[in-house]
Amino acid sequence: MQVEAQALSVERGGRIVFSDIGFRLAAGESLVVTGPNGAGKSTLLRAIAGLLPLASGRIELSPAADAPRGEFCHYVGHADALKPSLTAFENVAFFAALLATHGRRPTGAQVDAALARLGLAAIADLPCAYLSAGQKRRAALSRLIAVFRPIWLLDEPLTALDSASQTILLDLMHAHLKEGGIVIAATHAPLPIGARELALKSARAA
Amino acid sequence: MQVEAQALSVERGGRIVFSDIGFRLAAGESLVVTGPNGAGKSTLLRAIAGLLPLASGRIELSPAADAPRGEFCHYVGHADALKPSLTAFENVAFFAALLATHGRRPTGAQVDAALARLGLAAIADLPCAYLSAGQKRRAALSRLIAVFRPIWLLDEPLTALDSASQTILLDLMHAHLKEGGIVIAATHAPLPIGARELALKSARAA
Amino acid sequence: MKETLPSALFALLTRDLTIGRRIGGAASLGIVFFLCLVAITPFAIGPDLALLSRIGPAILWIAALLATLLGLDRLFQAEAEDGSLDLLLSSSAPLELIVLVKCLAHWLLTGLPLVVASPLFGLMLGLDTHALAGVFVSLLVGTPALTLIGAIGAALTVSLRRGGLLLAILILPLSIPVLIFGVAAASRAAGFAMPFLILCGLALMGLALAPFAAAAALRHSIE
Amino acid sequence: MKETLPSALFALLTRDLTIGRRIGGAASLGIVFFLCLVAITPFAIGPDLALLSRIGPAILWIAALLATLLGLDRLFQAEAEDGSLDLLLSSSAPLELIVLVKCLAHWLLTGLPLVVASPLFGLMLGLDTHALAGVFVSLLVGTPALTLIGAIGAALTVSLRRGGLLLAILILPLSIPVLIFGVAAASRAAGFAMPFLILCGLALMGLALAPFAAAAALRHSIE
Amino acid sequence: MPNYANPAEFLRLARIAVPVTAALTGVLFAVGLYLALFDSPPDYQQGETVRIMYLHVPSAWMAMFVYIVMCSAALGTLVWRHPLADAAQKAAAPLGAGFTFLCLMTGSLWGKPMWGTWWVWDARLTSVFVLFLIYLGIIALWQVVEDQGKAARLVAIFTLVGGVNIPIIKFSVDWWNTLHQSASVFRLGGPTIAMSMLWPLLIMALAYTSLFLTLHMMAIRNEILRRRIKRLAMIAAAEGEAAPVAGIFPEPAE
Ligand code: HEM
Ligand SMILES: Nc1ncnc2c1ncn2[C@@H]1O[C@H](COP(=O)(O)OP(=O)(O)OP(=O)(O)O)[C@@H](O)[C@H]1O
Ligand SMILES: Nc1ncnc2c1ncn2[C@@H]1O[C@H](COP(=O)(O)OP(=O)(O)OP(=O)(O)O)[C@@H](O)[C@H]1O
Ligand SMILES: [Mg+2]
Ligand SMILES: [Mg+2]
Repeated sequence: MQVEAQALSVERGGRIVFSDIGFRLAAGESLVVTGPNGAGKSTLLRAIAGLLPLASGRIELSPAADAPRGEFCHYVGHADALKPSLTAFENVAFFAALLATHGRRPTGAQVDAALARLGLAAIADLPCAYLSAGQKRRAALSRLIAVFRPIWLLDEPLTALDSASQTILLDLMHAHLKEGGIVIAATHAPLPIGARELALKSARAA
Repeated sequence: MQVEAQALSVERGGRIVFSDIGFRLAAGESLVVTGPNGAGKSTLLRAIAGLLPLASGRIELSPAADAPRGEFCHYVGHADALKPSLTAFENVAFFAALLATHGRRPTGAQVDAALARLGLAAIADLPCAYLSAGQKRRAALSRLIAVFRPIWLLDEPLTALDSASQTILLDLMHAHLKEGGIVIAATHAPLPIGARELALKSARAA
Repeated sequence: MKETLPSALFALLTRDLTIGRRIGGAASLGIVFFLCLVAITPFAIGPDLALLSRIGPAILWIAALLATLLGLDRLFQAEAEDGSLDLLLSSSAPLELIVLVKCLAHWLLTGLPLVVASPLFGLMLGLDTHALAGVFVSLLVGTPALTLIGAIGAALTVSLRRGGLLLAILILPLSIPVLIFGVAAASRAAGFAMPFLILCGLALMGLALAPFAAAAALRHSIE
Repeated sequence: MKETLPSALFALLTRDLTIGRRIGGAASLGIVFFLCLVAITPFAIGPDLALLSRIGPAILWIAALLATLLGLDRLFQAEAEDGSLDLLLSSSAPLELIVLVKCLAHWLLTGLPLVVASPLFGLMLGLDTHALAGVFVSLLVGTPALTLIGAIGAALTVSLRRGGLLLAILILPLSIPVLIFGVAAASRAAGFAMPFLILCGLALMGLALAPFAAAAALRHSIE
Repeated sequence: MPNYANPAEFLRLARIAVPVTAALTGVLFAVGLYLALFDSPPDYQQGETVRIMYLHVPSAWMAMFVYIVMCSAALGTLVWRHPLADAAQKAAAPLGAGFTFLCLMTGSLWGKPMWGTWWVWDARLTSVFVLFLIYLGIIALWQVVEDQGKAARLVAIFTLVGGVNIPIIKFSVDWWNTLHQSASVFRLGGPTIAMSMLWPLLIMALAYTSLFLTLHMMAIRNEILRRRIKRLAMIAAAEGEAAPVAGIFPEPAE
């Protein structure tokens, strides 16, 4: 799997957020997107995931795939996408079934394993309304390993995590890269995954 | 202003989250609450703000005040309390008027100054739906200086802020402490405000 | 300490009105909704003008009741979800007054336009001048009562994720009396003065009780 | 790639039904809400049983329409607010089918219980056996159509913070034909077969068009 | 309302009281039903159908009485924060709904021969129906709010607000001239009903009351025990000994 972006620009609310952004990532490579608040980091990730239209430019995956781009990406944004009345297990199991591709439907045991990997085994059966901010975040992140997708798009992934969970997440990213996956992360905190850096300038200055 | 908490315990969802927590903060002192996800940091801050009932223990302000405790505290939680259809200025001006005490109603110029202090001058008239995560966070934080309240309760205040804004916020905290204010902050990242630390243990170990 | 009270409440009123106006002009939306309901009923009942004008006041009242309910479940829930409720509770303004101001804003945005437009819709249903006046006056007094009663339900269901239906169930039984006397006054079946006075009484009772009940419910459901 | 499609859709259906059940048993709440509306109407109109039984089918239909509408504005809005919509859009299941499944879940939770309970409420309004059967069958065919039409409005308003009233305004005009033929079939004013066939046609049309319209609206409102 | 001192005290009291009131209920029902069905005269206007009265009128009284009990329990919850008031409120709601349903059923059964219809929308009938809806709303609210302490306080507020309906039921026949009979027992100036009918009626009313007391105490006892089990399971979970018990708030982890 390889991602190539050429001359991307995105418009939001009638204003060009960034323009002429390009990068190419081969299997096992990662990219860290940095920049001040409002520079367009989240915008870029959403555009890559296919959740925002491009004003110009193109994003290509190779080997070329006929399915929409969203099917190759895991997008973990600012919102956790957890239903407060469902338990952590139910939430993750649902997304695992929804996001599964190529007939690889994750089993309950795989979902349990994903939750356990993020240290949520003991509270898997608690409604998400009862979870703390970091616990919710971890439940959202456990989607990453419950279903395999080659490209991870992570928006400020370390937010709300305690140091133990930060280590776990970094380990997961390393493992994903080693297996030939791709990680693109937006972050303010340093993210030691040996990634290339794409520094967005603030839109005002641009 | 001085805060004293004795033998606090709080119950949530039928379970004791923490018990027997106590501290005393004099004017100009600060406290950093740390601990793993789910240890009860946010719970403690909400309880101090008077937004959660105490299962036992007491919190006292001195000089003793007859007004409810909430009127002395600025609580900035995980949620930003911004209405997406209002501009940043309108949002902050509203809270300034709502939270004002002792007849010190902030003027529009004061609100503008607060926004400018957090680097939002240029986008003060943008609806909050159009702001990035960090810009929203900064708008929420500008309440702290738009209205004076002696006790600041900050839940993971550095989240989503870029490094320039983090510096600004730390400066603000230092200034507040120097003027005799009190800061209680829950955090995972180190917070260099020379504070005492209250480390909550995870509920399981307790 | 109290000098800031009026300005705090005024700020709240302005904010709620602004939000209401920005989000697709709730006022005009309310009227159009009302219109749709009024238009649907003759279709459902059949084009019998005598029957229509007989049950016209009732239709207008039911439409007003439902239009009031439709947006009400988010009155406090939206505040709770984005964290604003925490700040409303930390204000030095008494929660009862905050509830009252929020009700006022909601009524100005949805109730008042309905009241103003009701004579027009009455005409469409073939009401005579007397009945038109009756509907107008009874709605003017009755819709604030409906909003206030609804606020109790909105406060009770604030911490539930989807309170819409539960709200309706809690509220409809309580609003039946308002509806009965409102329609009675509007249609003058039993004279105007008597049911109208009772309607006023109910509205005053709502004004006196609802802010306290709703504020108590909000205080207890915060977590 | 497609082997996972049934399981993805089934997971969505189960999830929505579970949430509906957890949040206060939407099914039973729907019935109680229906009950409230049916009870309110005679009150507003007056205790005239002959009049009541004449307009009974219309009342039941209006109640069904409003009960369907009341929860519908959050159908996609709740998904958009918490970020779930992004993930629904990244699924390999076509968005049209996702919309259809969500509508099915909504109908099973609110529409179906109303249909099942309608004979009972018909009895309370003094309908005879023929009318009861007519109401039952016409609601069985008509309520899914109402849900599907409502879903278009829900999708259109998904990016607005409070779509409730706007949704109603977009939806009511579209649902007027359903209402007219539903009531006509139920009350047999113009015979049963003809209006019922048209109602079926409308329902099929809704089934064929609504998922595409709603999916297109959702794709455009995401940002 | 029985004297509920504290949970432990109540359980002890209930252990003695429940068998007594249960036996009393049986005796009262036996006597009351015999008097009502066989010993009392048929009405000169209504004939034998008047016997429905002995089921209908006490259930109507109980429907209102239970609501009043719930209002006092609600005050107990809100004002005195009495530990038992929550349980008393929760236990009474389904019973009240049951009595109200019985009143509605017997009323419509009686209505068919008397008024020629099962149901009319007159003020009394409707206000009882509204009472039924309020009971349902209370039960729904109990089910929807997960935190039981919070549920108790919210239900208490709603119960007190809904209390305005009780005077409306009681006086609706006086305020509006309706089809329904106006008060003939509990009225200013003494009962206007024949003594031969009054006695069986009063005994039946006592039987209903005693039935309510029995069921209410049993339901409160169940509620207390249920909470105890939950608390024990939670303590066990917090000590890390037991696996989370299904349906009970399990142990959150770090
Ligand atoms: C579903 C229909 C009915 C409902 C909901 C209903 C409700 C009530 C209620 C709430 C009371 C208690 C009133 C009080 O204590 O002041 C009552 C009493 C009574 N009802 Fe009904 N009722 C119904 C039908 C009937 C019918 C059909 C009859 C017979 C004609 C009837 C005869 C009576 C009588 C004789 C009393 C006793 C009044 C007194 O002595 O105080 N009811 N009913
Ligand atoms: N609304 C709630 N109802 C019941 N229990 C809750 C609720 N919110 C949090 N809890 C529980 O209370 C405990 C403490 O939560 P809290 O949010 O205070 O943790 P925290 O220390 O702030 O964690 P984080 O670092 O993840 O923000 C957790 O175990 C959580 O499961
Ligand atoms: N929904 C929206 N509609 C219109 N404009 C938007 C929207 N969301 C964000 N913007 C604008 O787009 C620009 C980039 O926003 P984005 O969220 O991508 O920033 P970011 O780099 O992620 O910042 P942060 O570090 O604060 O998360 C900002 O200037 C913002 O004002
Ligand atoms: Mg961002
Ligand atoms: Mg927290």
